[in-house]
Amino acid sequence: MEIKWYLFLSLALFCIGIIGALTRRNSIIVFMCIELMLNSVNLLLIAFSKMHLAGNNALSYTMATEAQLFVFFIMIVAAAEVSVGLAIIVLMYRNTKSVDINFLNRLKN
Amino acid sequence: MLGTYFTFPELLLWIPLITGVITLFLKNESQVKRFAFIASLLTLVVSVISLFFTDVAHHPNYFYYNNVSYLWMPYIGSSFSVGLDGMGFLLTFLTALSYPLIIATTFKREFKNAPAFFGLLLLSQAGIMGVFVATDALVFYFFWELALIPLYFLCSRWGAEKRIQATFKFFVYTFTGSLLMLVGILYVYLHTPQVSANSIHSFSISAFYNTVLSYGDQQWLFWLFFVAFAVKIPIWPFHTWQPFVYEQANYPSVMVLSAIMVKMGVFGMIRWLIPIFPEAVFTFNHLVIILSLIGLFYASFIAFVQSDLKRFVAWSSIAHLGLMAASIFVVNTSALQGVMVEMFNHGINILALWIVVDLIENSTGIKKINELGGLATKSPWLAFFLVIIALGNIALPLTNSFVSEFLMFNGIFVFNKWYAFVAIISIILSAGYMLRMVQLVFFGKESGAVENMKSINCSQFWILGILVAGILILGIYPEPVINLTKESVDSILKMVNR
Amino acid sequence: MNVMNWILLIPLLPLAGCLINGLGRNQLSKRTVGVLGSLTIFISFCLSVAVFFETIKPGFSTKVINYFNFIKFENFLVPFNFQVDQLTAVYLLIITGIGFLIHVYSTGYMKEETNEGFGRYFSFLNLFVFSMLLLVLAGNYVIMYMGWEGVSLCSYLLIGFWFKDHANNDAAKKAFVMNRIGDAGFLLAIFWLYASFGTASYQPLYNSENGILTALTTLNTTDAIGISLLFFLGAAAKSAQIPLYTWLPDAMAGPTPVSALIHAATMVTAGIYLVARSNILYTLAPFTLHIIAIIGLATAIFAAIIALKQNDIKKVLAYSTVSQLGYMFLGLGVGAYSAAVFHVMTHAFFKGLLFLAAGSVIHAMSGEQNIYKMGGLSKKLGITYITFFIACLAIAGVPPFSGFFSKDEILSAAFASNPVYYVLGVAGALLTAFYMFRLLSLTFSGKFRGTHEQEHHLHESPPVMTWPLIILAILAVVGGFIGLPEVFGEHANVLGNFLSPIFSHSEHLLVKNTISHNTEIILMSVTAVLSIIVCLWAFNKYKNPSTDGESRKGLAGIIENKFYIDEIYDAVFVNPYRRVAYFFQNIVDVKVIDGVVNGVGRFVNYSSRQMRLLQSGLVGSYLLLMVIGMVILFIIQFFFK
Amino acid sequence: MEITKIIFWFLTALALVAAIGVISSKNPIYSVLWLIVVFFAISGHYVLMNAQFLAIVNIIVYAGAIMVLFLFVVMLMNLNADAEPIKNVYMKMAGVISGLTLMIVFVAALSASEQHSTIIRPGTSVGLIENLGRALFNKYVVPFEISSVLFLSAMVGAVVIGKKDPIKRINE
Amino acid sequence: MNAIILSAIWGVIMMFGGVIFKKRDTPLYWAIAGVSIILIANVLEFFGHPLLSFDSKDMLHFDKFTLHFNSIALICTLLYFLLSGRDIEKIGMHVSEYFCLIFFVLCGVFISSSFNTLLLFFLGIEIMSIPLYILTGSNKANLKGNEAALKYFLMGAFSTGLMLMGIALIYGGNPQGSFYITNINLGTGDLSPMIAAGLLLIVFSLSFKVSAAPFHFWAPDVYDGAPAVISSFMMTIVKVAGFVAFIRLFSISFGAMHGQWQSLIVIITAATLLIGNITAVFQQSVKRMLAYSSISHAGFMMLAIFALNDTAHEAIILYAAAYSIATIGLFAILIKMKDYSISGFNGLGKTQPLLGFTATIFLLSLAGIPLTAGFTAKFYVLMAALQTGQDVWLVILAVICAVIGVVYYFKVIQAIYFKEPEDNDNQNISVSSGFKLLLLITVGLIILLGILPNIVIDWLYY
Repeated sequence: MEIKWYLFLSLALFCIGIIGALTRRNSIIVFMCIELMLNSVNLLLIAFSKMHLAGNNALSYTMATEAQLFVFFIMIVAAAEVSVGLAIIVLMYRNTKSVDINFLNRLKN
Repeated sequence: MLGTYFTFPELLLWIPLITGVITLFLKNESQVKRFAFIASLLTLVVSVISLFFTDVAHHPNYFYYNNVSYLWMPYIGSSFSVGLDGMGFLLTFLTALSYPLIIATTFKREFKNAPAFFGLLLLSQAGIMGVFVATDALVFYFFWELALIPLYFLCSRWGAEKRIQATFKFFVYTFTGSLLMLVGILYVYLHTPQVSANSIHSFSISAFYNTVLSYGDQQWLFWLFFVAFAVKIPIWPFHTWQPFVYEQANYPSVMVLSAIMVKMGVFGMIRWLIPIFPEAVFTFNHLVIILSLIGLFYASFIAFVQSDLKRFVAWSSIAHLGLMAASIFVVNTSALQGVMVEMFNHGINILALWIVVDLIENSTGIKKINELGGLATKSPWLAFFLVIIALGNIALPLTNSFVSEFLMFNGIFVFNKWYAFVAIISIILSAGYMLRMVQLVFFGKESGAVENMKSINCSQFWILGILVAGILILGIYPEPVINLTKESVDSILKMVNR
Repeated sequence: MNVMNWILLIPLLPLAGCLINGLGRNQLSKRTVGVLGSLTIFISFCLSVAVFFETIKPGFSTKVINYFNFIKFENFLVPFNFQVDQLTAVYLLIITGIGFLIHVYSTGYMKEETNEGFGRYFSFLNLFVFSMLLLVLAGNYVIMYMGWEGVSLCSYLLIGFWFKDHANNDAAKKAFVMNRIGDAGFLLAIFWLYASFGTASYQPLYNSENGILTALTTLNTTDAIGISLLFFLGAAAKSAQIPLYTWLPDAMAGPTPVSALIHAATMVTAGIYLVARSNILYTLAPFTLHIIAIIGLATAIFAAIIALKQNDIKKVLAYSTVSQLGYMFLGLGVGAYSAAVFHVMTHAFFKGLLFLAAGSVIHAMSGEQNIYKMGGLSKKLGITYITFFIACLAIAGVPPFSGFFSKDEILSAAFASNPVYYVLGVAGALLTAFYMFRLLSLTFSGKFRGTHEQEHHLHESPPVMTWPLIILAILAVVGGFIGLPEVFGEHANVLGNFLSPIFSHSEHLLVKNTISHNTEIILMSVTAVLSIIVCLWAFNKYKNPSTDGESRKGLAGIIENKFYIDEIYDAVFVNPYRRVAYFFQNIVDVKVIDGVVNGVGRFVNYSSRQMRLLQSGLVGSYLLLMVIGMVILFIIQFFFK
Repeated sequence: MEITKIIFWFLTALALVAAIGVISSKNPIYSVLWLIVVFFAISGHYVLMNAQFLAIVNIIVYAGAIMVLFLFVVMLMNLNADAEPIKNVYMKMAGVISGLTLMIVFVAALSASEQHSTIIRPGTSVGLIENLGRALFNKYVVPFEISSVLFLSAMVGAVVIGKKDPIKRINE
Repeated sequence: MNAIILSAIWGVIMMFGGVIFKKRDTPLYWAIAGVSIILIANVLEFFGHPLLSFDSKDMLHFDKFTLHFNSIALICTLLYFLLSGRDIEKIGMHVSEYFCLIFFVLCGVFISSSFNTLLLFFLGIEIMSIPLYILTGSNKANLKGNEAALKYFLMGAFSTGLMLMGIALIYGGNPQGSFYITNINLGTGDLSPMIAAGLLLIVFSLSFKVSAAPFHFWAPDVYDGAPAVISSFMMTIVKVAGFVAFIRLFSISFGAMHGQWQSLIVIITAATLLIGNITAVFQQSVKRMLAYSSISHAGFMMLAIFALNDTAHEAIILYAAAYSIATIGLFAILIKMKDYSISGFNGLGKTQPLLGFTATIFLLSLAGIPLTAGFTAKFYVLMAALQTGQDVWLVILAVICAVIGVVYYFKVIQAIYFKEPEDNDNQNISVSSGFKLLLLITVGLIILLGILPNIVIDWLYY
């Protein structure tokens, strides 16, 4: 496949994620949209990794490996973020019985 | 020898600075006043002594008593360098002379939190001294601000009802100007030629003078510097803070502001603006002169109908400074010489005027011109002094201002007849408003409000006496001041006409 | 012992008197003050006489004495120097002589004052003499300017001497400010001199080798016209010429001796001194001379007309002074410089006398100044009446009194220049004769019209006051003989010959239409006869007027109200000035400039309040704004490069 | 058409549809499920590109662990479609429009890229666990260790947040 | 390297401390000790004597700038612990854990200042952020804290997404195919669209981290909502670390193509300066005002990014020190106040002269008045920006914004000195003499830096 399709696919996913984050009020869904964005990045990185493999030599192997490991680290971070994020959302739910991002609106102006 | 270990500019700086800090920690009010007075006297003594070491032309070693430079920020080419030249001697002397008098006027007054008051007053003296002695742009800027901060606190803390608002306006005005100047200083700095091995550029004044700036750059840099000085002076239309602050602030601060602080602006223009941007000066001088003349008339007009005594003095000061500003920008010997002399003269005249106004307001509690009247019968000596001071202010011959205004008008005339024709009308207007004030406040029947007015006491007599003597002596024999500043004028003109 | 070495004492003595009297006014007794004040002037007078005798020695040349450099830097020099020549000597005599008499007179006149006021008065008076002496002794225009402003100051202080009454203060202020208009011109002229010739000292300016005579070879150059006009502006203000004369009548608010000294004899003639001093300059600018002549003549007639209907004894004299000053300027304008100086001198005698006598009258009338409230005073005030009468004859131009000769010299010069000047001048002189004798008649003849109390109080003044009158009266009678016209002999004009070195350069330049002796005699007799007729007519007409004065309708009313000039000035200058000032204060400063400044502040506050609303507290809108920002920045980066 | 292309387009369509499903489902549970579908589609892509290790990790970590956590939380809170209030429709429109604009801008900007027609080359051993593991514990040991800090802080954080606090404090 | 390892280790120690320490104030002493040890180790490393060494495969790179910044960050943290340590204890139950998280944040700070690959850059930023999400919400009962944490978390995660997309695009656009920042081939001529897009996205995400407009929206709310003592830390050390990461990444990787993206920074800088300063004017709460002021300071530091020359590095270091010290000091005082609104400060100069005085100096420093560190910092920033020789208007805008800054800082000063004290509890504030001494030392530091900025800058050339 040509790389551009992967590029466009992941951009599309990324932007869908953004749109979701912009349009939804349920904080869990917003958070999921952000996860979607991260995943689109992962996809793109893998695609680029494969693209850089074109040289098919030791250097391009290293190049490709780097991206795949980067994706691995992104997943690590995403996992850590999810645990913290969900903890925060649960905390808020405990206090307010709501997960609406606009429900708490004391800090403004 | 004194100069071997400490140079005069350093002494002039450190004495008020250190004593100012010490004053902050004193407790007893009368002790504080005495200490502050003695400290300011000490500065005055140093300043007077320094006046004997001005003749660098004949005694080259005097140069080393008056100039010193320490490495400060070597990588950016800034040194803590201070020095005195003719103009510096004159203005430091004015500063040193004013402070003891100002502090002396406060002896009978009560101040809340006196240590802070007098400490800040001395600190402001240090800042002002620093401005006058700095020979490094960064040092100059530092002291420029250091002079402002104590006065901000002084004027905001002690004064009339709206003082906070007024002082804040003043502060924002001047701070805007000085920050713009900072940009200008930096820009010029980045174009200075290399002076020392440590850094590519330098902040020293000589480097600034030697900077070659393109005409285009000069044109906008000029305004950055100009605004800073114009606000301080103040040149129309940057003046609106002044009457407000003068009206609201306490007297000692106002005296410092009007007698010395405004000279910082004039000084800055002469030392930092004109020699650095000569081409821009010759491009914009007509514009600036016209602004100054507008200010001169504008202020004269308003002073004529002013009802508040303090505002009145403010407007009269703006009028005088308008003339000074116009004279600076005609850039010729006569005008600049006139400005030099006028800086000193205006200093003592306005100081004396404020002292009189202070006395009046403190005895009667009134500062509305219309409500006063007949003070001359209550206090003939005060009237006597005031008349001489007023005459000094309207530049009557045999008073000091005559000499300086004569030179300034002459300079303007040489530059352009028509400006002189317009400017000279101000002497008519100044007579009009000054005499109106004298008449309404001192002459006529005694109004009931001035019941409590007493004849002035001994210390007030001496304070005013010294100033009035100065007014008269310099009116008859201005040579010392002219001789002191001649060299400065020459060197500036050389720089401008290079 | 050369008197020239002592010349500095002439002004310094009055200054010393001023300082002692002023500073010690609460300690010294009135007697001491009076003696001290008069004595200093007297010594100055003696020195002046000595100086005068020095100047009449043959071979005397102008003497310049340098004291110190007032201002000096680079090539700009204002020396503090004195110059003594014939003109100075004449003026010195007038100032110190009349000054002394008036000081003596004042000791009597001001007796009622408090100790403090008395001291202050003499201090000011001495200061005035000092300033006036400085003015005439000065060796350059800057020093002259010092004296010039000094006399303004003293005039200000003395007019407002009774400062409790704001009317006096207003008059004083008006005098000072109007004089300042002239001062401005004076200063500009000095600057112009410096700009064009590099100096303002008489010696380098007016010598024949390298002065302005060599610098300006053609007449009517811009420099000459400009400088001379500006100087004339100064002179016009000081000498109360149209349009700057209105301060002088108001100046009568001061004590009467002050009016005599300052506003009749000396200060107001400083303008004539200035023009005479700068005669070369004026000769080089005939254009200016024409203007001077016209203004002088106009003033002479205009003031005389106003004087016709004035009822205040001092006001009449004041307008008369203005009118006489106009004559002097007419003389200057037609190039008769020495005639003008001659008239200054005789005018000093008779006008000083008139004022002092008027003072004596007012003194006797306990402050009453309205002549319709007087009448018949000749019986009670014998000496005053006689001296007043002599002065009237002198001023009216009745031969052989001094005024006749001096006025005649001016008029004949005017005839030579332009017969129209002469006709108008004579008309003015007749007006003078009329109003003076109207005054005399109303005051001294007929019945007393005042209150009983005043009548009871009427008395002749004490000797300290009458003696100066007598001396001045003698001078008014004989003063004219030092300036007899050429008709009476080759060297009859002593004063003219004496002053001729001063005006010699001008004489060379001026194109003189000399008139024949016959014509001159005819002219003289015509004026003399006409004057006498008018005098008699006026004297009789006003012998028994109604107490409340004449009708105030029509032209007479306008004249009585001085043509409403003061009101016009108020409407044209003062009120608009005030209105503009209020406009500046209340509209421009508060609304416009401060409005802009505060507007910036308000704008920041307003934007702060508005921008705060962006911070809605909603995560969704934050994200949205971020994305919009991103889009914009992307577009800028990629599509607007 | 090759089989890989068909699979590619299928997975792409699946991913996009599922992604739209995520953001448009009223019920959070459906959203979670749609997201899992997206993850599977993406994993499919990984497999297509011979990144088998990551494909597996993606399934295990994301779809397996993370999404279960999500699901658990959603269930715990007992959220349903009505729980979410209607968002301002203008805000929604603005969100959609600006998101789409962003996408258009992205695509417009990146379509000029020279790499965009590069064929990606599957079929190597790069994506296998052996290769990645060697790199991870060799060259990438520092980031690997550092990520432990991340996990520790997340753990501590979750504990701090999650633990019941006996003292109630209201001020601040 | 030492700083990273030791701070991670110390974080773990503090983590276990939660179980071990019985007294509430023990963790503070341990934390102070820990910071001191890390500081010493870092200084030793600076002079070339590392305690531990570890082969990072060139993924981390330590130079003078990095180590110097680390020292400054550590000194600021030490000051922070000393001044506000007691207040950290008051946040809630888990004292030791809070310190633990702070140490982890520090670890992230050090990584952010020394990364050499985009991977560690990403990890560093994340390690800085994730504990902060927790700390923001650490006061669990406080709804404002909850709200702040949620906002911060959601937007932070969003910006992480942006950053990752940027990194991916740069990786894709880089023919070298490497994450090493020294190894990014920008080509010649115009940037390739992929790199440019990636660069932009990284700029956005970093702008988010340093709260530059238009990505600043989280900042006021989060700084306001978080416990004051945490805001103090976030506003200073963390934000400054963001800038260090910013300048490090951009000067090493993209410095060569500076002109291509400079105009972008100009826009962001101008917007940040304006929004930060203008919005702060109207604030009534000092805490929130300081939050906006931190945005404005971000604007000033953005000027250094705009300049991106040697002076800019000096400027960032100096600004980091000056801004952090003043803000930490001011927050230390603010936390003592009962009332965070400006009127809460009324008459502080009378009731608590020392607090009033020191607060005034801190405010003056923040306002950039000469003789305080704030001035020298601004001075260097402006100088750096002017050295580029272009966009002088931006510098002028900056100084005008500095004037606006004066408006709101001086409101507080006016309250302290010129307003009469109200019947608030300011009289009852009890501060230990040790605290006072520390405040004075802080003030001394500020004035020292204001007079002799060289003592900080010279180390860069040591």
